[in-house]
Amino acid sequence: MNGIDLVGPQFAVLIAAGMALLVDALLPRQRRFIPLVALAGLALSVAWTISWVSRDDYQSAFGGTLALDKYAVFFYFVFAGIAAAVVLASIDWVKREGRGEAEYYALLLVSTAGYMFLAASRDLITIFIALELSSIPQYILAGWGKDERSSEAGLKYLLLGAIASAVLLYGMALLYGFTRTTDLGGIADAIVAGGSENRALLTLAVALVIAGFGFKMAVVPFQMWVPDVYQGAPTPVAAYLSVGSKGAAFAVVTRLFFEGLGPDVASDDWSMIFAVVAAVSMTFGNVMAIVQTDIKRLLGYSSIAQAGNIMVGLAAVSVAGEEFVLGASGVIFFVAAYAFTNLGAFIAVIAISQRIGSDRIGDYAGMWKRSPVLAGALALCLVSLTGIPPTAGFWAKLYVFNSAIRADLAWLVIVGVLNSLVSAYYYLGVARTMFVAESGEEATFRPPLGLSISLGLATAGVLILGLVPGPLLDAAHDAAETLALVS
Amino acid sequence: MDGFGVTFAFWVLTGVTLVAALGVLLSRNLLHAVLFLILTFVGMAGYFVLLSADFLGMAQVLIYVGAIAVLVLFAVLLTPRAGRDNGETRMFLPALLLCGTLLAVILFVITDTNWAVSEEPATVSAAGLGEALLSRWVLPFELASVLLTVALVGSIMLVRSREEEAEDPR
Amino acid sequence: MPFLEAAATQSPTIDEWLLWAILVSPLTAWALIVLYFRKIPAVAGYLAIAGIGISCLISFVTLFNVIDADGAIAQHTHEWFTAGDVVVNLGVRVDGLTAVMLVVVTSVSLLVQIYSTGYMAGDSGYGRYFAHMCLFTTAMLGLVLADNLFMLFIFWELVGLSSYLLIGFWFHKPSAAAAAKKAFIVTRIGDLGLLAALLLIWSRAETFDIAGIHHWAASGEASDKIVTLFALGIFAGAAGKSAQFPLHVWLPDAMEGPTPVSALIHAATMVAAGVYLVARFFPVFEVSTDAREVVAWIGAATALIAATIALVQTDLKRVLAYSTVSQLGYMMLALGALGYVAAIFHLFTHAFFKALLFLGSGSVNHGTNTFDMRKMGGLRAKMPVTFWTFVIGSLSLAGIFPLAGFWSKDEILLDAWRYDRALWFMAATVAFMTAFYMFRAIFLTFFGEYKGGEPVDHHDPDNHFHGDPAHPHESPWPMRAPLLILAVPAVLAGLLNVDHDFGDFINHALPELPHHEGSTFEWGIALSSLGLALGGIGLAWAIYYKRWVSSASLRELFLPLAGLFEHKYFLDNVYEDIFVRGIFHRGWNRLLELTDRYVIDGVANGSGRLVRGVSSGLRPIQNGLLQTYGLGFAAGVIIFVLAVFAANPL
Amino acid sequence: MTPGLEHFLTVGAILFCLGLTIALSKRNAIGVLMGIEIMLNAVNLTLLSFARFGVGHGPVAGQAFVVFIITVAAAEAAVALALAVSVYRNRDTIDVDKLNLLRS
Amino acid sequence: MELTVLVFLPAVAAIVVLLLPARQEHLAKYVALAGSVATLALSLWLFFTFDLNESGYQFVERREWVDLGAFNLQYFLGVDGLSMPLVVLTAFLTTASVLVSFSVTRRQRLYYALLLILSTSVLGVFTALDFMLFFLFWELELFPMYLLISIWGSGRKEYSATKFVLFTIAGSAFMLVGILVLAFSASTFDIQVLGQSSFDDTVLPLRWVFLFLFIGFAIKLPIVPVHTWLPDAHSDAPTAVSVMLAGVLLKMGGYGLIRMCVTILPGQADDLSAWMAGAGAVSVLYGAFVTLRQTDVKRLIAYSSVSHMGLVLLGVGALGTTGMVGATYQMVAHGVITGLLFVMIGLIYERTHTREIARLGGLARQVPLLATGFVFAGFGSLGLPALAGFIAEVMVFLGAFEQYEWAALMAIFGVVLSAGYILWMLQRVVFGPVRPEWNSLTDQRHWWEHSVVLMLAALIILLGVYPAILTDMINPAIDTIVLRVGA
Repeated sequence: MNGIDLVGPQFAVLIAAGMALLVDALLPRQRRFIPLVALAGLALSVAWTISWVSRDDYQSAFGGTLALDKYAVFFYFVFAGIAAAVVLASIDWVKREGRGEAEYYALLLVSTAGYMFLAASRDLITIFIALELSSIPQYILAGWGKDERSSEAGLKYLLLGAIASAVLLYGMALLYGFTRTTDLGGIADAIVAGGSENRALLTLAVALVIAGFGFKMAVVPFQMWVPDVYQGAPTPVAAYLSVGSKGAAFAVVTRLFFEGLGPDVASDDWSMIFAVVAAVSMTFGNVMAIVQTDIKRLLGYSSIAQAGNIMVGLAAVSVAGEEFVLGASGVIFFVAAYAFTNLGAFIAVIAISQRIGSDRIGDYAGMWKRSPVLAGALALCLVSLTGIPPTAGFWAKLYVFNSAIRADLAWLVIVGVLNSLVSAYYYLGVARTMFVAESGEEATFRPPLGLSISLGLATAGVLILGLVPGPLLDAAHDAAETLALVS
Repeated sequence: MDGFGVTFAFWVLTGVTLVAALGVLLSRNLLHAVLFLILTFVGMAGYFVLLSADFLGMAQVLIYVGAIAVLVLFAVLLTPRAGRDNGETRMFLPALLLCGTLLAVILFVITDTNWAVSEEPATVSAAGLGEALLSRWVLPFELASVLLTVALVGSIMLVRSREEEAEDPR
Repeated sequence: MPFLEAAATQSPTIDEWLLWAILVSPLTAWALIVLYFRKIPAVAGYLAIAGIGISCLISFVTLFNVIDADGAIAQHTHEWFTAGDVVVNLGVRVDGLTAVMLVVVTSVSLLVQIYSTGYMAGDSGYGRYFAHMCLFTTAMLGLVLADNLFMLFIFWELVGLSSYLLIGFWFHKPSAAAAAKKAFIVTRIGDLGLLAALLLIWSRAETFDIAGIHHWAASGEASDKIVTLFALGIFAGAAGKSAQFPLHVWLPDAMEGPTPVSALIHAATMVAAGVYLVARFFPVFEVSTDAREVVAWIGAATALIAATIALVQTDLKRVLAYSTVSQLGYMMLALGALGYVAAIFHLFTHAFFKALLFLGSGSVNHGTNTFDMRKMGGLRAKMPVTFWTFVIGSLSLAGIFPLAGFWSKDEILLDAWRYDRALWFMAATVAFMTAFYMFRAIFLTFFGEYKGGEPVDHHDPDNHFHGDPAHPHESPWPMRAPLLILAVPAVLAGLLNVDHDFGDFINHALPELPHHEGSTFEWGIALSSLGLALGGIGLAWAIYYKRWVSSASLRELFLPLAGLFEHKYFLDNVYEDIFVRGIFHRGWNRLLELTDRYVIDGVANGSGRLVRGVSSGLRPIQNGLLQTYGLGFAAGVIIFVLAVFAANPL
Repeated sequence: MTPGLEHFLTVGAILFCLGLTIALSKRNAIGVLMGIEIMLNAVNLTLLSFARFGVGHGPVAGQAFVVFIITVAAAEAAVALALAVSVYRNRDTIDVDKLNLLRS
Repeated sequence: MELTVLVFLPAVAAIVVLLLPARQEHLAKYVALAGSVATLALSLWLFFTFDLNESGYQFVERREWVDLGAFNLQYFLGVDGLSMPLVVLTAFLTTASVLVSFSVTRRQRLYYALLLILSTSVLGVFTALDFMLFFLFWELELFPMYLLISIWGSGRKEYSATKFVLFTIAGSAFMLVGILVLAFSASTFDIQVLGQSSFDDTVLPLRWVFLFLFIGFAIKLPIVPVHTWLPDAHSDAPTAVSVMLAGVLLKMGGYGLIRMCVTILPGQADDLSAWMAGAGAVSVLYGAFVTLRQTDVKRLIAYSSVSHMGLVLLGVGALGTTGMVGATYQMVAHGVITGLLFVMIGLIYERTHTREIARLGGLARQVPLLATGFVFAGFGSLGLPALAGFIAEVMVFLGAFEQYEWAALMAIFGVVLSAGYILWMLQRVVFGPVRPEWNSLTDQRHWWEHSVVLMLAALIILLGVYPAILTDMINPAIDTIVLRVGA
């Protein structure tokens, strides 16, 4: 394996970003192919990752700062998929918006590469850079729209994100101070060597780090930016944020806890904290979502709640012993399932709002008649978000709850399932508006091709995962196991 | 680390930096605040030197004072109608209280911790740092450049005026 | 199951299929009518008559067969289904009691069907009427034939159903619909006891078999308390069907049904089913003195109460209805007083003369379009057959020698005398009143001047009255013939037990012969009762025929009492106004309904509203201001750190 | 008194919290950004303190970290200012307490 | 293989219905009818080939589905004497509801598709032998029900539909916790294995686990005080949905009680049996009392269902063979009887467009056959002998009396009360003088109305006079369960 091979998937994505800019600059007439370039890059990335898998070649590289294990590979697929879907979903919007197309896709791809690095990083510095590599394009993209809401969202997102970064960095600095190394493995060794000394420092450091990532995960109490940014940002970007940055943050935190802190730290203090955070996040997100009238804002709150659900897996991870593989695999399976589901929902929202020019839920009335496919797909995704079979969301919830039960967190599961109840109320509310309410507007429409394809893929994923969750669960399980083996 | 000079320098720097930072907090004029900020950065560079990170001290002056502060100034100038006001929101007092609490917690942790301090001050030469950046952290190093590029590209796109966009042949 | 084996002494004297045929025959008629001939009156009527006729025929065959076997028991049992531990059988049991009941039921039913072809002619529900009648007959026969309590209960309920359908036959009349409902519900209240007894007997004896239960009671295996409870449960069921106080209130209302129905169901058969039931389980009552006391006193009270109410009724059919209640009380009294034979014998005779009386009243109605005696009078000449048969029935009921009623009533009085003088005194009072109110009715109806009847309302689409109420005339032959036929047993049936033939015959239905002496004739009792009856007739003659005393002034004299009687002791008011409407509908049920709506559902909806409220309440937090968000973030960090410190003290 | 690790850390902590206070209380978006920059500087100070007083091979890591933080800070500042300008064009203000189109 | 075909036959029919072109929409009903009749035929074939001497599961199908060691799901179908009658009942009532839906004119394709999917989910519940598969089917029923009520319903249909879903989800939420805990303890979701294992308190005390499962089933059954969704759902649902709801959906609760609660946790069932019996008896009485106050025919029947389903709980709570056989019988009997009642109300409603008791009256004169059917069903409902309900009621009473005399004695008062409300309703709706507004009603009937009424009536009589057809089947299954309780 040579150097390029080690970062091949990311490299392909970055090259595609560069190509996009190049095409824009050199072949302005061929601009319409830019999305295809992006997709090609992503395809290449996936192909590359597959070649790893087929070679069964997993290793750690760059002096141990990058772990090319099944865990990372799993997320490579997830992020590449997310990016591809968002690219497809963006085509029409970007064209209409008229701001640099190439730059848009380039930013998107760079951010995706950042996610990929995040999933694989085993060094605080690499983690930090990868995080910023993924975040800064997001800030820009959030402000990409020309309306005032978009720039407001971008600025808010950036300033708050920067504060979060600073807090994260302070935590990392303290962690570094505690262990004098930035290598996750080294940190783990140092913690083990240090025994129970200086627990306060470690706690503070970890708390700050978690807070920093908590911002990206969008868990309470670091969630406040979420609804505003989702509402203000261009919808394709919001879709991207909702699944990408959350997934990446969970990916890195899970790895951090496994490889950097080890089960000792985790099980002692953090299981309960994560559990409480999970419970509060779900509850807050769901309760707040109930009174929302803007679909994007509703999805924002729902994503807070979903973050809480994923967090349940994290709480279970924190428990030492054989069971924690379940928790970790729960987290990553959830991220994947959530990616399909939420993307599907957002893509449907993009398609609908492009047509009706509104994000108000009330304007979705009669959607069943106007576009049965869109309404059906959105409803399916909402059902999946609620966690009702036969959808991906059901298995995801089931799986993390299962791991929580095994981690002796029955109360958390009860909170979780009660939250599903609350969430059903507003998710069904949207479905009801589309299917039951009547509207004066009757004209039917079809979504454009790119949206159709990505929507088709997302909903197919939701359904297929709902019916045959086995393979992906297996993969998630394997991926989590490699984490465990490393530690 | 010993010697009066070091101690003196430390306290002077501390005085200057904290006062400057306070100045940023308290000054009502945005331009003044920028100046205080620059002073803070300079103080910070002093600390770096004091901490045997000469190269980083240089970099600090170069990048923060030379680039970031200027950038901020530009921004201030680019937004003329936004005023020069650097006042506080109503959230000042709560913010102060919160941050005070946070400080208390951090200070408690700092004093509570039994720091393992090496006898010999560790020094890192600029060459050593460069080597590290090009070996172990070569990947982040490369990514940082990508990051800067992207930030530039993105920023340019964001600030392009509508007229520019209209002129754009696309 | 030890009891079942003990009961396996069968004397196969009659083919089993014949016994089942008794049941199947009217059932087939029912099914045919319902499925095919609902709309074809002629066929429906004759089909019913044929079905019941066949039953009647076989019943007589059975009777003679059992007589040949000297009242021995024949039982044929088949497993119906098993549910868990419970094995439920279907079987027929024939003994003296059964045979007598079969004959009574089928013969009266047959006559009533014949009568009905005349009485119901032209009614739009003619087919339906006969279908219901067949169903009723089937159910009643099933009840009689059943060899176990479970099966008995099933037919018991079916009898209730057919009674409901027949009372409510003219469903468009609100009063009929209400009466039907009332009858069903009130009897069902009694059935609760029967159901409880059913549960009790299974849990204690693991059998439903009648013979098994007899043995269980006699074996002394169960405590007195259990036996008493079981007996009381049985009696509760009986009290519902047989209209015993305080569940008698449905029977008078049941007169809303067509008169032949009243004759068959609410005089001769169904209401006697309660008496039959207690008799069927008589061995149990023999064991339990307490239960028997209850039966006796309830019976006596019923007899007295109903008789007093009958004194003041103005509706001919209601006089008969209360009379029926009263006579049923008599029978119960007899059972309680160990007069098993007397009770069944009275049931037997009563079935004939009461059916006769009801049919007679129907005949009167056929002529006058009313049952209100104040609108009748002088019908003696216009409807001679009706008049004479009615008089015969009344004499028999009043207990005038040597008519059937005299013998059976006399036996009851004798048993009461032997058992408890107070009971005898009550019974004797009732005997006096019975004679009085029956002849009051006769004098009002058939003597004096005709007062014109009830004019026909030609606008009522449901009125099928033919002829002219102003000029009543004798009923057609299909109606007259049953009257004449029934008059025969009303006169002669009493002679059957003069030599205790009847008693011996039905005594064999019991596992062992009664411990007490059978009833014998006693001149003192006989003469005194005869005297009382004659006195009653005389008084009625004096008041309503000779009018020596005006009935109005008599009423003045006994005003509070008369008022009480006229208002039926206010029982209906207590039940309906206070219990049903007041305590339940407006009180308890409403309370629960409101609880349901505002408390239970309120909690559900309230929690939804609460969540929404919290949601709205929390909205200001997300005020869109960066500083707020930043503060929230910072606060989160601090809470986080402090929480970890708190969770894991340093 | 010779400044030790704790001293530097304390200064770092104070600066961090000051920066946070600024970031949380300034009305002007650029003011907020300045607070953030101070926070990042405080982090740098902390990292370098650890590097300076470090053991083992750690010191290089601390300094390398600072290099990256400085870089990222620059990039963040650039983007932030671009966004601020963008907001300014739309709204004629960059007062963050007026940026509340998106709420509840 | 038979069971798979049986379960998914309606779903296949649903897909066919959905694929019909819009112009052929009128064919939807015939396709649906064909599908449901085929299902019925298959279920009857299974019913009559069922080996009565075999107490275990029959027609078993078992495939690995998800195999992750600790998280092991199977596709495992089978029926025993407990579920077989319910399967037939479901197929039967599906056919009936398709028939009564023939008068539906709005959005027929979606309507029939949803109805058929509902059928699949219920069949799945009754045949699934993997607890997770069971749960999957259990949840699957939500969405079709929701849409069926909220689109084709009347009155406050959206409120009712939402209420239905939320209550069910609340119950299944608790159930899920229970399932997960059980699966954790036994390392499998296999009901057969769970039904033979013994458990210890693990993450939750077993009593809680039992209660959680119980809550899920009790809400579905429904038991006072978690019953309030039922009257609302019923009164606002279209006829066919009411038929399905009362006829089979409620039975899922009773089935679950026996199959899961009692079989898997017999010890806890034994501990709490007095409470169950008491709750059952209270439900019987409470339901009956509240029924007496209802002014809407459908609400009245709905409350009567609460009362009747209380009997099921009473029978189960007695924990004896008789009681549980009675409970099972009651489920079937109530299914057909209440099914018929709702059919009749539906037919009446179609003609009069009101369900207000006060506005109806004298219908026996105008529509004698409908009235006859109504009266017949009413008598079935009040437990008249020779009709299906009687056997069930008496068996429940017998079973309960052996165990808890007080509970049985309480419950038998329901017999009088049911006579009260049914007869009172009949008196006001069917009997009495004709109200002038109904003078124009005619007794015209369609063939489908005829056939559905005759079908159900015949079944009611058959079950009333030949109970052995079911009891012979139910007995062995219940015997094995009771043996386990006794052990």
